[in-house]
Amino acid sequence: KEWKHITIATEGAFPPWNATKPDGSLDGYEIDLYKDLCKRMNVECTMVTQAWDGIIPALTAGKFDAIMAGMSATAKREKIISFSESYGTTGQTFAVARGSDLEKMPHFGEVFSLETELPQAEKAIEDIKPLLKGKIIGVQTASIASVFLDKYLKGTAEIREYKSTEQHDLDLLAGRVDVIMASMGYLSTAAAKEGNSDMVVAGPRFQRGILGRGSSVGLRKEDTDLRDMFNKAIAEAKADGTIKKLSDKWFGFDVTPH
Amino acid sequence: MSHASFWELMNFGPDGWGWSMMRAAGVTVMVALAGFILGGFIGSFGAWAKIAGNRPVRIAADAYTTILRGIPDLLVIFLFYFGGSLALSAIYRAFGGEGFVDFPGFAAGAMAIGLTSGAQHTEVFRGAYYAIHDGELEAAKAAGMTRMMMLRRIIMPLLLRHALPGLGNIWQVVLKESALVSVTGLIELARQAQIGAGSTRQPFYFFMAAALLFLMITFVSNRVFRFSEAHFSRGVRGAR
Amino acid sequence: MSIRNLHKNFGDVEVLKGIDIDVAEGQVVSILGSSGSGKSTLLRCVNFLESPTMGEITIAGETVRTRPGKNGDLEAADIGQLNRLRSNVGMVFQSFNLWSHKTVLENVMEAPVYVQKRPVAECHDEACAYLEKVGIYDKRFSYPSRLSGGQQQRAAIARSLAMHPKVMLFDEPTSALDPELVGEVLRVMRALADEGRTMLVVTHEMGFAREVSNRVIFLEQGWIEEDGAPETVFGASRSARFRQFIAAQPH
Amino acid sequence: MSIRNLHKNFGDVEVLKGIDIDVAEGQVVSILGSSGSGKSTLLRCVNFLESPTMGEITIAGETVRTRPGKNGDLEAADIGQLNRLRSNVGMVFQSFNLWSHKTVLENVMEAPVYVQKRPVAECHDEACAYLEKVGIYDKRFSYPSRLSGGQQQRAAIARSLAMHPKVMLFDEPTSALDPELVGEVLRVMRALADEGRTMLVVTHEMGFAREVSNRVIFLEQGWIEEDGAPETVFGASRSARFRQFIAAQPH
Amino acid sequence: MDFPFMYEALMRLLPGIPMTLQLAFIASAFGVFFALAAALMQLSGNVVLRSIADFYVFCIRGTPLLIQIFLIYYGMGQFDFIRHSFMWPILREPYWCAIFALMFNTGAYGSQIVRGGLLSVPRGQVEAARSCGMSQVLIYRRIILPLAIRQALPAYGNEVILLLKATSLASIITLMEITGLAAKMISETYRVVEVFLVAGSLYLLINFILSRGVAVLEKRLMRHTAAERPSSRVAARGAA
Ligand SMILES: Nc1ncnc2c1ncn2[C@@H]1O[C@H](COP(=O)(O)OP(=O)(O)OP(=O)(O)O)[C@@H](O)[C@H]1O
Ligand SMILES: Nc1ncnc2c1ncn2[C@@H]1O[C@H](COP(=O)(O)OP(=O)(O)OP(=O)(O)O)[C@@H](O)[C@H]1O
Ligand SMILES: [Mg+2]
Ligand SMILES: [Mg+2]
Repeated sequence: KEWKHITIATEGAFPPWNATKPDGSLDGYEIDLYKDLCKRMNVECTMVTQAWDGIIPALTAGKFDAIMAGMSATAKREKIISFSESYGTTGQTFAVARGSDLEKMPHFGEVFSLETELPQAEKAIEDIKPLLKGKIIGVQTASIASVFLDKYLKGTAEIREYKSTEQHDLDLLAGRVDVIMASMGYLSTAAAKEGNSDMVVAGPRFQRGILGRGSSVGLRKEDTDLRDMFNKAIAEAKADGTIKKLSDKWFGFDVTPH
Repeated sequence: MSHASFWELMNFGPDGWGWSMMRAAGVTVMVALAGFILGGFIGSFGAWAKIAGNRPVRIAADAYTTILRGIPDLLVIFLFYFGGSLALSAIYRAFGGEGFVDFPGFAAGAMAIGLTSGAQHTEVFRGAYYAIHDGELEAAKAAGMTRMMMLRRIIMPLLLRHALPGLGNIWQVVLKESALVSVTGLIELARQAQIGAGSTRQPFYFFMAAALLFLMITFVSNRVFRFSEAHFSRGVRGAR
Repeated sequence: MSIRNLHKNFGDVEVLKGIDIDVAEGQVVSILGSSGSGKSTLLRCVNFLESPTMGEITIAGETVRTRPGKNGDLEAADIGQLNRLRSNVGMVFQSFNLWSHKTVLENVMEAPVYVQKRPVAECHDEACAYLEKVGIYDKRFSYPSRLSGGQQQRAAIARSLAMHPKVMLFDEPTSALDPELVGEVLRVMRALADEGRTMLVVTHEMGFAREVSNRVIFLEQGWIEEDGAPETVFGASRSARFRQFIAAQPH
Repeated sequence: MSIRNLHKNFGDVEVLKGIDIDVAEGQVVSILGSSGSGKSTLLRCVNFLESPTMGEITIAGETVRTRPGKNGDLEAADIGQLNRLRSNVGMVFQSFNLWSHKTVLENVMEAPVYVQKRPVAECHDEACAYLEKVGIYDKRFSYPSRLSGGQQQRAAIARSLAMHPKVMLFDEPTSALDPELVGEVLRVMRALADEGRTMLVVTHEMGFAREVSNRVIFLEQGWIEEDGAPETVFGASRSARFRQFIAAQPH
Repeated sequence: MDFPFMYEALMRLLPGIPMTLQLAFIASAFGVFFALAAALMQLSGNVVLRSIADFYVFCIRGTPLLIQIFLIYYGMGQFDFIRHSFMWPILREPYWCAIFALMFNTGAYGSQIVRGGLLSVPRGQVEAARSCGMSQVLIYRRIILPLAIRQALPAYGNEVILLLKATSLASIITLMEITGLAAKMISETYRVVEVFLVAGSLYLLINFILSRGVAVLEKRLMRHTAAERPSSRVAARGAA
């Protein structure tokens, strides 16, 4: 099959990856990126929005051809769809209320890979466990952070699942939960938001391994040719620094996966 | 609470979300209206089947209302949206086509709402029919009216009198059920509020704005229903 | 018009136990009987508002075709035929049954305009004439819920007259009326009788039975206990029960 | 019991135009009048089911305290008083108004048990006795919708008797009854009269007016046109209208 | 169809049933009182009471439950004075917030049903009670409520079913009832149709039992109507 025109879906409500402007147009890291990738692949692209809930079923049902919605490539998702190479990873970390004793969680600012540095990462987890004992942790349902919590902190703390990330922010500020866990990219921008000044990023950052390869383009399994096209384009964009440039613009730090 | 004010966010200028929210409210009304009308047709047929149908027809109608009132509406919408596309694609391929056929979100939503509200319409119409005074039907029969004529001249007006409050309730439900249609990618009011909430991280203002718009729609529709109720209740001496 | 071997059960209770009546055209039949003896049920069976358990009804020479219904009672086999016959049969209910969403005038015009499809103007004039005749012309724009009992009854009478039915069934048409109106209504009915219309009248007015009708039927516990010309019946009834019944009259 | 200067308007229409009646204890008053003359409205005003526009009602020596209501009509100022008085006033409605969710027996026992709080066993026996008296004892477990017109009327009469009211208001209590039952019910009423109970009876039965009541009132267009002992009124009425009214009787 | 998977889904969703039932039954048990109170206030002559009830019903019926739950749960958490009040230990819990929201909701919808039932009581029967000297309270207890309940029962049964389905929204405030568990499973497996079919069947089963219960009750209470007798409605069928 020859790809002349592809439709890409995004959520449109997950800044800085993707967001909607008041006039309804889209904006964000992935919006800039897909234009660049499509130019490299030499195809015409349209971007549509789709609620997160139905985004994977809609892809398999043929509503569109690709997903770029800050979606991490995880083993579970890969059972259903396939993913391109990653175009961004920020790692997962914690946020707490300003002034709480959890603010001083050890290993702040350190990044652990659950693939290559597993022993160090597990040690770090052991270090923060006593602090989290009996606390309530908020996390988005079925996000990679929730997979992490299920594996390492279940039993230590109570885990509460939210439908969307801004909801656990609210409960953190209201004092219903003590800690939240989400991606660094998300939390750093959320904490910077006016009104969220009582929220601070804390503790170590984790990535890879069960946290997946980072955000990637989701595709139907049978469209291997399309995946190859995306992989090629992403590799080019990494190589010539486009990804770094765009991530500096949107995140304020480099999210280029290595 | 956060610091950008409500009106700053919801204004109608280029940086305001006013127009987007209004447009979404329009979509909500359109989907709800299409679903409600479809449901009305299904409901009249269902009520007829339950009241006057023979045994198999009645059982079918009973099964329809039991199932559709019993399962969450979201499931129906999902089945239409995803199932509909798959089915259409399968048909399309069977005729030699290639790739996917889309089942538009609006149609899926309206049909799903129509199908679920049809079950409620059925019950409302049936209840209203039984509220009609036996004697008034007998008088019509004794005058030799045919079924159709009785339906048009006596049953319908009396039925609407009893059914209107119930229909008002269904309309309210349908209006808000349209919020579920967002899974089909349709940007109606609730989805627009979520998008806005996510994009600006100001969930409150957006949900407040959505609530206010819903209330405005309700206000207008209440007027319409009250007016029609007054019209169809002529001849009733006010109870107490 | 004729009724043959009419039976009607309500559950276990047999309310009508085999009624046979032949009514010649133009005959006015009074049906007397104590309360609960099945008079209303008999009239209601005639135009199949109540499904008879057994029996045969013939109206204007045509026998209503029936078939056994679900619960053992008969039901009309041919709805078209039934509707045609019904539109030739006027009925005044014991409980009036006016259409509550229509004004008095609309109630009276409904069947002539929509069932018989006669010109509206003609129906309107005629309806007004009938309302005038029963004395509620000034209430023609009122809804039934605003009428006194007697006014409702008169509206119901006007409604049935407006159809020019060949056969008329009256269920206690003067129960809610004062003596003056009773006289008035009975005069109207006598006029109809003179026009040759067939009538079955359930009544407690001995005066009517005696003077207007040319046949009296006395119903007792689902049987016809007495049947004959008023002079014979009132004069020298064979039935002891009937003599007791009329002897009880308070005047 | 007395009624003073009673007015009642329905919108613009003045239905009662100043009614004054004094009824001595034990008096039986027949109210005659043509259909729509305001008889039912008069009875309904007596126990404030309809709010009078103006006037004063006294029952058993106690005047109902009133105050102006929202729409200009009077309303009772003291609900407790009104309820007490009402429980001394029995009413039989023109349209019966039986409680449809209760059997006949339950209908009759309701007020004695729940309003007057008398022992249930006593109420039950008495209710059965009254039902026997009006001849529907065998229907005591039926719901009203299963009764013939006359049976419903008799149930309504039994219901009002069961309260032992001091004053009784009857709105055409025999309209749906056959002559035999009319005789029966009138006998019951005569017995009540003999017990010294005060009664206001709207009726079209001249027999009753003449023989049972000791006072006859003729209502015409919202006015009292004639008021006096039956002999006087029927014998030599001053009112031409009334003479015409009774002359119309068909027997 | 993948039956092993559906069995797995069933096993994972079953633990959600107690939560679903608790939410529905506690909320409807309290909601009845709201409904009755609001209906009586609306029918009372008092302008203040009526306006309060009207406003309550208008706001609740006019906005989606989703938005109400959201505003109650996240909205109340926004204000310091609530967070420092004695209510906070209760409002802090998503469970009670969900019950409050569902209760307000069913109270508003229920009030319309109750009101319709109250208005359907024939005027004459109330007058008969008045003329016996019954006090207003006694009239309500002995005549109006029994008749109104009979009239409103089918619609109220319907409302309980709707409420049961509405509990599915409690998942947005972290409660793991049937839908919450289903959503979790879907976002792990992305097999929407299968999981929802299982969830739907569970709701259907619960609602089926519920509606049979209501039907049995209705039959018992409706002994007094003529409709049960064979003839009249069968005859009506001929014409409807
Ligand atoms: N739907 C019903 N179910 C059971 N029994 C009924 C039903 N309708 C009437 N009956 C019974 O059938 C008998 C005859 O009723 P019907 O109404 O024909 O009497 P009627 O002769 O018209 O009396 P009335 O002069 O009092 O009106 C009565 O005993 C009544 O209780
Ligand atoms: N709710 C109402 N609104 C307007 N007019 C009414 C209302 N109720 C009664 N009327 C009118 O008041 C007049 C008197 O009615 P009422 O019922 O007292 O008559 P009545 O003397 O009892 O007659 P009948 O013997 O026919 O029962 C009638 O003309 C009637 O149309
Ligand atoms: Mg009868
Ligand atoms: Mg009257």
